[in-house]
Amino acid sequence: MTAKERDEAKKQTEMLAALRKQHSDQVKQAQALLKEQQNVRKTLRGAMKAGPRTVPQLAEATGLPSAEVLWQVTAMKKYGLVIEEGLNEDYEYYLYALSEEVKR
Amino acid sequence: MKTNAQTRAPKILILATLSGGYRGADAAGQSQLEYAPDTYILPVMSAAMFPESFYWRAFERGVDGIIVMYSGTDSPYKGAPEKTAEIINRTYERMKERGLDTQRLRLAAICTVCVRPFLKEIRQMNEVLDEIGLVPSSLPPAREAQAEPG
Amino acid sequence: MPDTTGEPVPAEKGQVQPQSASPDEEPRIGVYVCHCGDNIGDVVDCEQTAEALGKLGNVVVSRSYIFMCSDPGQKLITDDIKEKGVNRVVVGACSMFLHEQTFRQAVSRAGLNPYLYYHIGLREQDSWVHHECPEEATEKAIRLMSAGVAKARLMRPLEPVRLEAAKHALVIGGGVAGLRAALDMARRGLKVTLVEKTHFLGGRTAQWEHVFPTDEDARTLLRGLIEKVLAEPNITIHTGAEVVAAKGYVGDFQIRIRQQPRGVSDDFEAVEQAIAACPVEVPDEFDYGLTTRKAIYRPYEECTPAGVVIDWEHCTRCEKCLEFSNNGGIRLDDAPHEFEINVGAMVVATGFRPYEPPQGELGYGEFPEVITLPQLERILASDGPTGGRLEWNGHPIRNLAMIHCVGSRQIEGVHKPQPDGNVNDYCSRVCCTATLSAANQIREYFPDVNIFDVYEDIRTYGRGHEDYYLQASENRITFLRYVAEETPEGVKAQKGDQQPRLGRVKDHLTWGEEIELPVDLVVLAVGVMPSPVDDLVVVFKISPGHDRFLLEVHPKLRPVETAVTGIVLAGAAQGPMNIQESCAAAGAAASKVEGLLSQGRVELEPYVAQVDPERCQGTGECVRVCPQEDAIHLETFSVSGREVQRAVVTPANCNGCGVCVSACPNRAIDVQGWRLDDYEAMVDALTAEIPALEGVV
Amino acid sequence: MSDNRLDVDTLVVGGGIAGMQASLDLADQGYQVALVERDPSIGGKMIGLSKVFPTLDCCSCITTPKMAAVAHHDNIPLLTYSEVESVASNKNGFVAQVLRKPRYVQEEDCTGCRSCELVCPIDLPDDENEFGRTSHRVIYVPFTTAVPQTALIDLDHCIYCGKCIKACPPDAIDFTQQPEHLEIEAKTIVLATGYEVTPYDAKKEYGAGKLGNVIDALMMERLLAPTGPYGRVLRPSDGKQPDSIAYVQCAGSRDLTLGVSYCSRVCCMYAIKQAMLLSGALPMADITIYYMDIRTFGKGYEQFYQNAKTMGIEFVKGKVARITEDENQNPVVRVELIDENSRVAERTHDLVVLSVGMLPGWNPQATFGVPVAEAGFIQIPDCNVSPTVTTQPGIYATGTAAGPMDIVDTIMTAGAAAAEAAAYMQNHKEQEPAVPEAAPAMRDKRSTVHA
Repeated sequence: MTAKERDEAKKQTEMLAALRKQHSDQVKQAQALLKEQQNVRKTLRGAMKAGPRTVPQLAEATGLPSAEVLWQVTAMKKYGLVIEEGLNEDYEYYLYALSEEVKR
Repeated sequence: MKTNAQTRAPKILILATLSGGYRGADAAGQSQLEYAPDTYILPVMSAAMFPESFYWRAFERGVDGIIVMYSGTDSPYKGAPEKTAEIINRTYERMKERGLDTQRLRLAAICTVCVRPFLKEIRQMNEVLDEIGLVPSSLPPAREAQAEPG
Repeated sequence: MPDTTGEPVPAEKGQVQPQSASPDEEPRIGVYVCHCGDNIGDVVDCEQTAEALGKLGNVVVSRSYIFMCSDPGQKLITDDIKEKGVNRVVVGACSMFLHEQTFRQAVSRAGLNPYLYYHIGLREQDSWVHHECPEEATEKAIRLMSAGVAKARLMRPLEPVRLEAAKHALVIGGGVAGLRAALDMARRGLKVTLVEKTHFLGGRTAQWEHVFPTDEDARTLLRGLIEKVLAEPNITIHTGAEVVAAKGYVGDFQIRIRQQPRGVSDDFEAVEQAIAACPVEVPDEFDYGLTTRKAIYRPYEECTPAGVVIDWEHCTRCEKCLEFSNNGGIRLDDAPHEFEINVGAMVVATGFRPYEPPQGELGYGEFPEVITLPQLERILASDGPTGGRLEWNGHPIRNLAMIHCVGSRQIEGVHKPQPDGNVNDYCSRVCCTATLSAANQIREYFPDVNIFDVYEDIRTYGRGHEDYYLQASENRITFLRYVAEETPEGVKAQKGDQQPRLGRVKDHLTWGEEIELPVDLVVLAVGVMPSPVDDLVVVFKISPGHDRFLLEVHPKLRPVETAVTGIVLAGAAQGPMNIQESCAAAGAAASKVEGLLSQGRVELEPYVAQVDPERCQGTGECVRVCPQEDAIHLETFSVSGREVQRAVVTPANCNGCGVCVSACPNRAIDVQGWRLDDYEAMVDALTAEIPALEGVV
Repeated sequence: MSDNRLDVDTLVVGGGIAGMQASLDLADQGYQVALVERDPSIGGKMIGLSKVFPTLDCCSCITTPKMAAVAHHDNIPLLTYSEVESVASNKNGFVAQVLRKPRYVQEEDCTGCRSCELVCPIDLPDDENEFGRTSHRVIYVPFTTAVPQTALIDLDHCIYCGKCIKACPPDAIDFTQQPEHLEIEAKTIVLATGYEVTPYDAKKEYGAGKLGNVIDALMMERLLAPTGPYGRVLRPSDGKQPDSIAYVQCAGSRDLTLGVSYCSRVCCMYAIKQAMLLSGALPMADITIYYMDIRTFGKGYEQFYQNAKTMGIEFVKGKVARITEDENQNPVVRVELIDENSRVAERTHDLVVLSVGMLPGWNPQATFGVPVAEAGFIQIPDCNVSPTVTTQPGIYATGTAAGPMDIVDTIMTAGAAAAEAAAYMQNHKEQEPAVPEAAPAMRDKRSTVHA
């Protein structure tokens, strides 16, 4: 890192800190949301460790409402963290599994 | 069919219409979905311009599989999709006559957001190539193929 | 037959000058690999790719750069064109749909023909889909771009097909749609010629009394529109005129028009005496046959043009009218005359005719008490056969039934087909609201009349239309609903009855009760059928659809254009439409014509078929397979004293579908910009043992 | 644009199919058109649809070329994520004040690569494009086919972690971006402000939006689209693949309890289309449409309806009085069956789709001085002959701003509005004769009638 780059990086960090301070209430809320999301995701990842699961199975394992589970799984799938693995044996629900990326 | 050609990597040529398959391929890209890199996509206005000889020639040059991703009923060109299908069917006949597996050539209607069908076509062609091997280095003589009307 | 010894294809107006087989200049190719930040660069080794491509023949510059689309990136290209003599450019970057235009514009700025540019989508089709195998992705990038280089070697400068366009449009049909389209185009500054087959303007609207959803008087509405049209100096109107022949293409159509004489001069004064003297009586089509008229007539008071006219089909040349004709006010020996005009584009607004039920359908033609909705409108009209009184055959009407969907939504096997074997399986769109509007009007003026409305679905879909339905319900109009499989059973007279009965309606609103209605008038809400335009279909090579209405290119995206560039549709010629929809369609049609003609020239994409005259043997295969009308034909040329046939493309009519390319046994035809040679060269590059790959992958 | 002023011929407000088509129709005639769109991308409601009736063309396939044509047209300056705040008249026409909302990403530099989106740590419900059924990040490109392909930041949910700044290859992120004001001078204005659908929670009898498996038809469009949230049709309460799907027609139209007396024109056709697509996607599923009148009045529409009947889609004439749910969140539809002597029945389905109606998207009265008529759609005084002409000279209305209509009718009115605007500008040119060069000498200032 050149001196100039270091300088830039420092300026950037300061700018971000200033913005966080300026919008502190809203940043607090967003951080709380992030934290909650991380917790939910951790729980879901845990529930999927043993293998592919349906939404109702995940809801039962995590205690989360099934609609919430579907939303989280859909979001995780969109960003490549979860993959869909076909239908369950009743042909009613799709199975979701952690992607290779997450397993690594 | 497995010959010394096996040492090279397989090559799949994809002719994809600008109003259909080519955009479908872009959509797969935007979703960052992985597929086999042995696929070479060329944009075409309409696949009806390619005569049988084009396909035969491509196989001779060492293309192992060809997927024509046309626009089917979504085609902006009246009469072109039917013509494409007609040519492909005739090419199948010629392939059979010469002992080249017809699974090497596929015609598929792919729309601008047909990501899944797009990936499926590629996966299937790779499976076919895994099974039947690469195109042999010397094909039966292509006497008519050079100047035959399409 | 042009004698062209050696130079067989004449460069006529609207034809592409054939380019020489190989461009004189040596290709000097510039290759540019974009990192797209990390998007391509993280997976594809862009430097190696650029380096490998630099080794290919004809490549004079090969670079990679973090953002080719940025200003500094584009400047690299334009500088190389100016300073290094680069004359072909290949860029590997994001999707062609994002930045192909950007780079074409850049090379254009540097003075290079924009078609000497080729774009390869390395991001969407390589790096983003092969994260897991960067080496293969790099090889793929090199191969794809070497294919681009192979194509670049063969690229030729292209020019858009430029056609001179006459700033003059033809409108066929003088109903509301035609009038509206003419008015719009004239106001935009185009010269407009309007031809109307009958001798009067206004079309079907003139025959109506009361129009929804505004409850305006149709005649007033029409007068307003015609006044505006007449006030436009750009518009020339020919009544009694029709198109008999047409040739040419967008920008330059030659149209032959035949005009029937009126037989009566404008200043002829003894009109009423002449009409009275005429012994011929024929059904008056203006009153839908409810009354008769003479062979010298005018359809209605205040019509435009105002003069009377002779109905040549029925005139017996008895010359009784000539008695009143001073100084040749009436000329029975007038002949039709023909003339030609040159227009850039045209609007087909030929309108509709009401469905005519066959004898016996629901009693029509058997009982005089069974009439159609357009006939009812004439009865309700103040200038109609009863002067606006609701009476028929001298009897006031007390009980009236209106039946929807007659001649619409027909089912094969149930309804009698049209002469062409088809049934009208479409909805006629306008009849529901028109029927309810008439019903409410009757309720208002003749409150004692009982009205039964017999329907399958009420389709008062438009803005303000549902109000007619609501009002009808409030007006105590009795609704009876039938289902398609159980259409009301005809009208019959019972013994001793003075009046017919509408027999057996299984009403699904009252628990499937079967009802017989004693009524003294049955009104059939007949559907809409296109005006007969078989002649125009042949002359213009446009097509009707399965429903016999004229067919648009694409019902969603290009709803007013036909398959022939420069011919557009307006109004009910295309499908059932009410006045409002016809006027909107006319505006859309006018807009399309204005887009084509207002610049005085038409520019079309250069991607059209092109014949290599050296290779063409005149087999005519291309002509046989071409799906477009008049896009390619054979012409006789004299080559070194010998007469030969050669294919000639009319670029204005070619859409570049390439069907001819695969059909030609001599490889003598190609689509410019997308030639078969290009693709073969690209396949060769994709499969070649390219030296460029050595030491790279 | 650098001096925050733009001089054009026409200002088009709204970048849906109506606004895009009107812009193209005018730009193709050589007019300069500023297209102002409130959302971050053009495409409007249409780009979110799955397929279009009656051709069943893939909607993206026919919308994206229009979007690209608009974006690349030399005569169309495109201003997305911008709103017209006020308009004044002057002697040349109109002066509009336009607010360009900050994206916090430089539009000129962003390449749409989504590197920022992939590193952003927070997921938010994608309410704008997917009805909240899936997520986007705090920084995101609106959708795959968005035009322009530019990211934006939802600053209300940002924690300023700076990950996007580090990830952005072209350095396009700018947290300091401020709203900009742009003045647009135009001779004419075309209003293409579109529609909204009946609010999800409007009908108390239909669960007021609280039932997990009662969705509206626009949401179903997304479920049916290949780019949709699940990539397939699943019901939102638990991801079950539905076996029984019902449509409730006129859920927001022809309903005086909601103050909506009119028919929304498109619902019959979209319901039939969706039913057909569903029977393709879920061949085993039962599909029912509860209706009062089927209104398939457009070209080819009736035939489409008849095809649907032969495909086995069940059409039930009946009025749906109420929707509740059972203990498994299966919707229960209480319906008065008109064809069965008005017997009242209760039927349970896996998923119910409300065929919601169209409401005006925006009231232009305050900003443009263009009055609205009944139901809030723009008033068109001479609607039969001049269906796009508002009460304000030089201002035209197209598409669903002037009443419910489908895509075909929208494209028609877009062309008509363009023709009106063009004629107006031609006739308000200073000192320019309306007679074209080629016109023969006129005997008087009237059209010539050869009778």
